[in-house]
Amino acid sequence: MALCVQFCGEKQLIYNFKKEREMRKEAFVGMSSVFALSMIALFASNAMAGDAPTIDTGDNAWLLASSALVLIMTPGLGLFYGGMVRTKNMVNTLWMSFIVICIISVQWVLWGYSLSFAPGGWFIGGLQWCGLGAGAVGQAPSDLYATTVPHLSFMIFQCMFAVITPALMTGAFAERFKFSAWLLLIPLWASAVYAPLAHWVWASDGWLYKFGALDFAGGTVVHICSAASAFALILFVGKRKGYPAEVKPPHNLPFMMLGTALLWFGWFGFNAGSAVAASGLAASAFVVTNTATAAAGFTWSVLEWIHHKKPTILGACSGAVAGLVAITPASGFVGPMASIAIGVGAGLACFYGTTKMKKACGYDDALDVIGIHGVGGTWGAWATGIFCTTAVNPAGFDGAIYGNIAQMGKQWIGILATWFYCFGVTSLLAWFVNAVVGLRPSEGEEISGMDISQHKEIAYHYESEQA
Amino acid sequence: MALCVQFCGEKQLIYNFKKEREMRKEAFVGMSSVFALSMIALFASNAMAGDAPTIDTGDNAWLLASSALVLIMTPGLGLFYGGMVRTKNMVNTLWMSFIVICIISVQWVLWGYSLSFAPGGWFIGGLQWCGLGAGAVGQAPSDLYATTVPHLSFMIFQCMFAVITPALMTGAFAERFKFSAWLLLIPLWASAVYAPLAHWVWASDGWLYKFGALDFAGGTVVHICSAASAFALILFVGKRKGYPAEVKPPHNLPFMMLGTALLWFGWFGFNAGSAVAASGLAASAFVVTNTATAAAGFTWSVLEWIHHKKPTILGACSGAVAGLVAITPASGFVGPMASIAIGVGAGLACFYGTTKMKKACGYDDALDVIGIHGVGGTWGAWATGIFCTTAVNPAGFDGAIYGNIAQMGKQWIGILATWFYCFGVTSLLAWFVNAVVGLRPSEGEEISGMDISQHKEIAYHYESEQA
Amino acid sequence: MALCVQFCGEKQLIYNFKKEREMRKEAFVGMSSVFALSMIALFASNAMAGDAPTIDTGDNAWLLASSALVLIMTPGLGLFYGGMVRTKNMVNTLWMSFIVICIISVQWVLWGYSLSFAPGGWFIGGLQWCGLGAGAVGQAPSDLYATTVPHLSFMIFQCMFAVITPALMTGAFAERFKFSAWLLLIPLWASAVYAPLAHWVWASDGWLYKFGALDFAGGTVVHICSAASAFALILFVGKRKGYPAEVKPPHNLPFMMLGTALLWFGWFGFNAGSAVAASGLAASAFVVTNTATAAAGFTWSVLEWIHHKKPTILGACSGAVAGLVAITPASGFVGPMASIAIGVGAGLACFYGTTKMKKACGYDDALDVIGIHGVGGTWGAWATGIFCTTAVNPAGFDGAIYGNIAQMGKQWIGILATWFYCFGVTSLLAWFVNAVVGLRPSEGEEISGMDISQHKEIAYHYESEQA
Amino acid sequence: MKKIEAIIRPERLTIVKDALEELGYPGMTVTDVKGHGAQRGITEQWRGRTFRVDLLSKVKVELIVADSDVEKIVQCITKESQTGSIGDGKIFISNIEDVLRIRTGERGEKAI
Amino acid sequence: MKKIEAIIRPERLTIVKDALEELGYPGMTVTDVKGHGAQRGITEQWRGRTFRVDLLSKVKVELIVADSDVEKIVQCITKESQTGSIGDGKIFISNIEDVLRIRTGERGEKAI
Amino acid sequence: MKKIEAIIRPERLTIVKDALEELGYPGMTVTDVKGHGAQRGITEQWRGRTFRVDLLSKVKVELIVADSDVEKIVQCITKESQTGSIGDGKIFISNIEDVLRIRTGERGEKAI
Ligand SMILES: Nc1ncnc2c1ncn2[C@@H]1O[C@H](COP(=O)(O)OP(=O)(O)O)[C@@H](O)[C@H]1O
Ligand SMILES: Nc1ncnc2c1ncn2[C@@H]1O[C@H](COP(=O)(O)OP(=O)(O)O)[C@@H](O)[C@H]1O
Ligand SMILES: Nc1ncnc2c1ncn2[C@@H]1O[C@H](COP(=O)(O)OP(=O)(O)O)[C@@H](O)[C@H]1O
Repeated sequence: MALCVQFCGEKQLIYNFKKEREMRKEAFVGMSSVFALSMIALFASNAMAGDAPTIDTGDNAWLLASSALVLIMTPGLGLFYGGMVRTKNMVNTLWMSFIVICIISVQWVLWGYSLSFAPGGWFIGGLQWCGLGAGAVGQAPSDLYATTVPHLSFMIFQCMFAVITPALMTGAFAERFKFSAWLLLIPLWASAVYAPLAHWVWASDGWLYKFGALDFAGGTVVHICSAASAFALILFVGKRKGYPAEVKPPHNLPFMMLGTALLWFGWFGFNAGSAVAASGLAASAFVVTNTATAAAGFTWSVLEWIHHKKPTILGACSGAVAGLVAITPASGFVGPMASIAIGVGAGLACFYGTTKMKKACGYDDALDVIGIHGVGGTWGAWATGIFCTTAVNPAGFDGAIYGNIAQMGKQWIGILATWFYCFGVTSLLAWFVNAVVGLRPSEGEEISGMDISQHKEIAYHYESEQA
Repeated sequence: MALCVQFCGEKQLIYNFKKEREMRKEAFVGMSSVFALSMIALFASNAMAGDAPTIDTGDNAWLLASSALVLIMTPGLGLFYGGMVRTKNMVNTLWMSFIVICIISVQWVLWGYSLSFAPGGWFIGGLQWCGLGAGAVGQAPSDLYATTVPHLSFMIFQCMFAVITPALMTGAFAERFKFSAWLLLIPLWASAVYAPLAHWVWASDGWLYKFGALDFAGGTVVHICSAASAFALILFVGKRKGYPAEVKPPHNLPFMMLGTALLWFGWFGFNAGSAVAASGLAASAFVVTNTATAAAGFTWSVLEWIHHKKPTILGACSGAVAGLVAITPASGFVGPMASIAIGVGAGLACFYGTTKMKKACGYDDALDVIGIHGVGGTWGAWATGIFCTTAVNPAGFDGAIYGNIAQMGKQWIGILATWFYCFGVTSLLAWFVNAVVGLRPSEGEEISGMDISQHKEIAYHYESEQA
Repeated sequence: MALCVQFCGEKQLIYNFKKEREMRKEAFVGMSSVFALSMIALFASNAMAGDAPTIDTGDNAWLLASSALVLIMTPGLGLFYGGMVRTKNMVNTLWMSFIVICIISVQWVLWGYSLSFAPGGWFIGGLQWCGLGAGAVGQAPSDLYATTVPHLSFMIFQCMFAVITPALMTGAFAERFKFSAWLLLIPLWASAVYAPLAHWVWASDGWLYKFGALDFAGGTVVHICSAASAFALILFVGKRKGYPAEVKPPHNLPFMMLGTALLWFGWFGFNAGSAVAASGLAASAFVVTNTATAAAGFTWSVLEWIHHKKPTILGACSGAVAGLVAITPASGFVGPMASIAIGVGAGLACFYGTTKMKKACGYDDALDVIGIHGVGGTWGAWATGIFCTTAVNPAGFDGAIYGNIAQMGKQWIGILATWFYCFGVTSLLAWFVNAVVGLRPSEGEEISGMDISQHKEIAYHYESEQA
Repeated sequence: MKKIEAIIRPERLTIVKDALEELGYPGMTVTDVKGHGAQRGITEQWRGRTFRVDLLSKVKVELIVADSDVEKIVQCITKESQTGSIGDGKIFISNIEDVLRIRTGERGEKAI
Repeated sequence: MKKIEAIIRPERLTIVKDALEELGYPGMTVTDVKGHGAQRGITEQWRGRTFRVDLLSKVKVELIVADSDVEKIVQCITKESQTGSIGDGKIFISNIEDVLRIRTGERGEKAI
Repeated sequence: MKKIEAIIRPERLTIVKDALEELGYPGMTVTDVKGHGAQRGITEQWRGRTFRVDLLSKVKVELIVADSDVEKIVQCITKESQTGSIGDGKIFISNIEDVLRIRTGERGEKAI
């Protein structure tokens, strides 16, 4: 996701090719009117068009490709989570992510995008773009966001972010959540938690945006937000029966690793796509994303080696996801060396977050949404304030190591505001949904598994191999 | 797949950036010849080149990315289908799709593309582009199709469509088809059924194209075509032994969901790539594809809830595929609100198509090619006539809700012609192949499973875990 | 991977759109200074910028998309290999590939890229780009490589090649390699084998590059290199216990086929991305990649039918990978008809390479790295010398069938130099690593499987389905 | 009481099961097993390598029945699972000393 | 010596296992089986098709024990795996003539 | 006739099977089971959580043989599957009252 301020910055940064084109165009109009009088009629329309932002096909190609990449992350997340649950909950875990795509894709078009991005107040967007504003969000570029691509491209790219955020939460309360409760919660949560937060951080009139807290691709909006909300939900829904004594190992590690691979793959769209242009900044974001992820995956493996004698694939993958999370807010503001530091930090923070911290606190965060997305997102948002530099993105700010200690403070305001807002509002929603349909299935349903009890489906039928 | 007429429309629509460039170029040549005499030599070549269409790198980037996206759909389809069959037929189901890629990719280059797209008659293309016409289909843009990208890009994009269409059929006759018959059928069918149909609908001299039936990305050419052909084949090949009494449940739902995810992901290339440009129209097609799919997946889940008490992941995925199918012909002509209507309609039509209709008719369409691709494709092609609007694509037409009832009629002509032609010709081919090698394996082979009998392979060897 | 010489060629080839833009720009500056004096200030910056290479957003979009595509190949390879090993070694096989991504992504940024691509000598690159040269490798295009995209884009694209090459090796010594040895070997090997080789072939001062051996996307650098190194390693590490008598069948063919699909999908980025531009050449490379792969997959199936009575999915997939390997060095130099010949040749060569040749030699190349990547890469590099033509790429050379027999000789020099260098240096490294940590686990560890002994993880826990 | 253990072809399971239900003996336990007797395995060929799969998939059906019902059931299974070619399987009969229904705690014949 | 074969609900396995360990009878062999008795299967619905899964997953626990321990163990299993509703499972007891510990070659009761 | 039930290490299956075939007793049924005796499970560690896998994979080999062959076969299995360390497994011998070959309907010893 692109930080608004960066759009202008982008333009400055890539002055020599994008601005230049526009200038050439204007110059052209002038010249044409002198030297090529016979072409006046033709250029008239052109001159008018010259005022409106035009589409750069390269930028649009990258943004559309990025949108597709981010889409595949959500089913990838389903596999990542699904591989870690017990067989009897596999279908449900996949379904929880999959249905979010179905619901939010429609909700976003109807009112979600408007609440998040339409000009409104400091807190939330207006309603003028509901249903895409009867064409207001159309094939022409917006003059607010991503001015070189169709407004629809920007809208659908954002849609994919709104989709994956609630899907991330499902890891925390996996194996013990009623699907009816989840169905009800999704649209409520998207409207009351996600939309305001996205507005705060990315809309040009959002308060955090104006305040100057940096978040390139969603460290707060996506990761802290999902972790804080998940935290509220697991306090309401309680621990799994038998946790922690009887917890069973992941049922399918290849699916887990495939999910991780799809996440890593899609995350290039997530972060580098947030430059909303096929620019140098996109390339930079792409590079730091890859480097931080790799560093974090490696760090986690080393820590496992030290603490448990053997590095596991679950560890390497967990580390990679932690790295992806941590680099997200920073990806458009830091250079490659900083990204290694962020990655190593993410590996360390999330490793201890999922082991020591979780054990100490005792909550049942089934697949470590808090330990990875909460801790990693917080570290990433903080690290952005440490390592960010205008050498990478002139539209950003310099961070602590470049002497601007204040930026770290701004980042922390953003972090804390996000944690509190999301935790608070989600608690209210959880209370409401619990009152209406109940959050938790019966003990018998939990024992026989979510697949049978919620879907009457069984993930694998190998046993009926023949006949 | 791009409708030809739309290429011109595209150009008008995006007048202000593509046309403008060309004009600038011409103006330039003029000016240069006056003011920069010393550069004449250099510009001479440029002036000549100015007449030929030039490559827009952004458009080409998007079309190549789209081609890759459509390629992954076919193995994705294999997983989607494979997850639904019994374990003993898994390998064969994957193989049936995979081998289509191998065969058609070569056939397309040798003669398929020529028959489909080379200028010829109203019925079928000429042979002048066989073997890509010794360079006629080369790195320079075609002047007929997709004039801003290399002709080879357009050709390979189309190739992926020719690949997936026969692969779609395999769902209908899964678990009971000889692979030798399938090997023989693929090239015959591609030449006698697919090529003419693609020519009718998309070539500039095809009769349906001239007639004005709209099909943006293949509702008729891909979906109705594969369903009608599959229908002919299952009538020939008969029901599976024990159907419907002994039908067994899907053996691997995670693979089914992964297949669906790859289809959804790839379908962005399928539909938005059919704009053959990284244009506003591509963005629009991308958005409606996502929205319709989501709406259909959700609708199916709700219907299952109503009829069977529980929503299943197979249902959500089936609905999503139904939505993808239905939006395909409409994707370049309708807006987001219409896409929700099309998606909901697809969910309804295909849900009842795969349940009531199928039960009523009694045929054994193993994985519901007719119920989803036939019903969904028909609904989509019809809905295109209802909801299409020149506000989205000036090169299209207005539909019924904009007062042009006639468009619905044209769509139905296209639909019916496709159903009859594909059903008829495929019946002849089925009869021929049956006579030559036989369509159906022996009962014993069917009982022991296609994997052993056709490939001597077993999908999973978990049992020999060790030693 | 792009051959340097081709960058210039590219420019010539696509003279009419890229060169022209630049010329227009220069002309512009001139004209502006005469006719639009009031705009001088504005154009000043532009004029300066005009000297530096500018970013083409379309090219950049394609290169970033290609980088993401190549990234997904490595986990795809893990699944491809993992599906073929026994259950008890699945996690380890996935892990061996996955950890390479983590290690090389960091190593590449720190020193790998510099050793490979920084200007240096005929043998290896300099150290001036270590750590990306403190910004030397930045958002502006390089003036050496890929001059229309950010230098960072080119760097990260290359990174993905450096990642997959060692991962390819893991197939040869699967099921019997200590992970500690692998961890140690990766960075050593990447520095001592891969970096020099990449420099020889692709850097503008590399000796093979200057000599005129063609390798578009890595037939020598990636495929022969990994096969020759793997050969050295399996001679050191020895055969698996019980090989060949007790070898067990692949444990999960669907994963194998999914891996193949991801490889095919990603290979479009690998080959077509190596044009480092969304150009006609990229389209051409895309087309020949697809055609050769399909032809090889089909050829292998036919050979299996002849020799073993049944075509298998493992055969079709092996053939496809063989085709992908063989077309890699040729992809930017040959046309579609030649690609069919290369594909058929790859199917033949690798089929007999993995069956007769391997049996005759008796080494235990577990998953046929030598039979497929060694044989296929050698055939492909040779075939490049036969079929290459300046009609496809004016920056290349004509091959044997166009009368330039000498090119075949040059190719063979490249092939042999690669085999010998990689085999030799990897042998030294193997000896060293063996002395330090040991290459092979104990017999007991091998019997209980790499998953338990190296990772204490078990791939599937279906058995603990409930409770 | 006797235990009847029948090793049959997997593809016959449905038919046998349905036949037994008609006979009125619904209680049964089914296990996936592999085995070989006179029937040798099949050979899989991959990349020129030969994998002999000599343990073929079978299904073991176990029924605990009253002594008097043994013959009836053995006949039924034999009839439904016989194809006449190698690999049809075997039936083993052994003695069971006691049976207990966990739900109620009943023991002996009435617990079957 | 006797063989105790208990067919129980899979979700009860952990509890039963822990209880047996406390009793001090750690030796056991567990098999995934399917079965039905009074309990009928569940019905899965997909795309309007009805799949009756009439063989439900169960777990078979086998313990070979000295004659004197049979009652104690049977009681323990019954207690821990009883829910009172259909599908709780059964326990079968039969005779074992000899036991051999492969590691040491010991035979008879001391090999259990 | 006797039933020999041997619970062995999975990695020994191939060797045992080959040895038995050489002895000339090809008929056997193999089941994947899990179990523990003196051998305790392994511990998997993920994200700091400890999963004790206390039921380890074993293979159960069942052979129905004539009374006179029991000793020979038991010796053979013991020899081939012994490693001397914990987890080697056990062999149980019990009585079989009747055997029936489904293919032919033969009964008794000649049906083995
Ligand atoms: N002596 C035996 N002990 C245990 N199981 C046996 C024995 N003989 C046969 N079986 C089981 O019966 C199955 C069918 O045996 P097979 O020899 O194919 O039958 P047939 O002799 O009737 O042709 C085998 O796969 C194996 O599981
Ligand atoms: N006669 C029998 N022979 C073999 N297995 C049986 C028999 N009766 C029950 N079982 C096994 O016991 C399991 C539980 O039986 P069920 O009828 O549900 O118990 P209950 O009669 O106590 O309700 C079944 O799934 C089946 O595996
Ligand atoms: N009393 C028993 N009843 C049933 N199965 C047993 C018993 N004792 C051992 N087993 C089986 O034998 C396997 C090997 O037992 P183990 O104790 O490791 O052998 P040992 O005592 O020779 O070291 C176990 O995993 C279990 O499946």
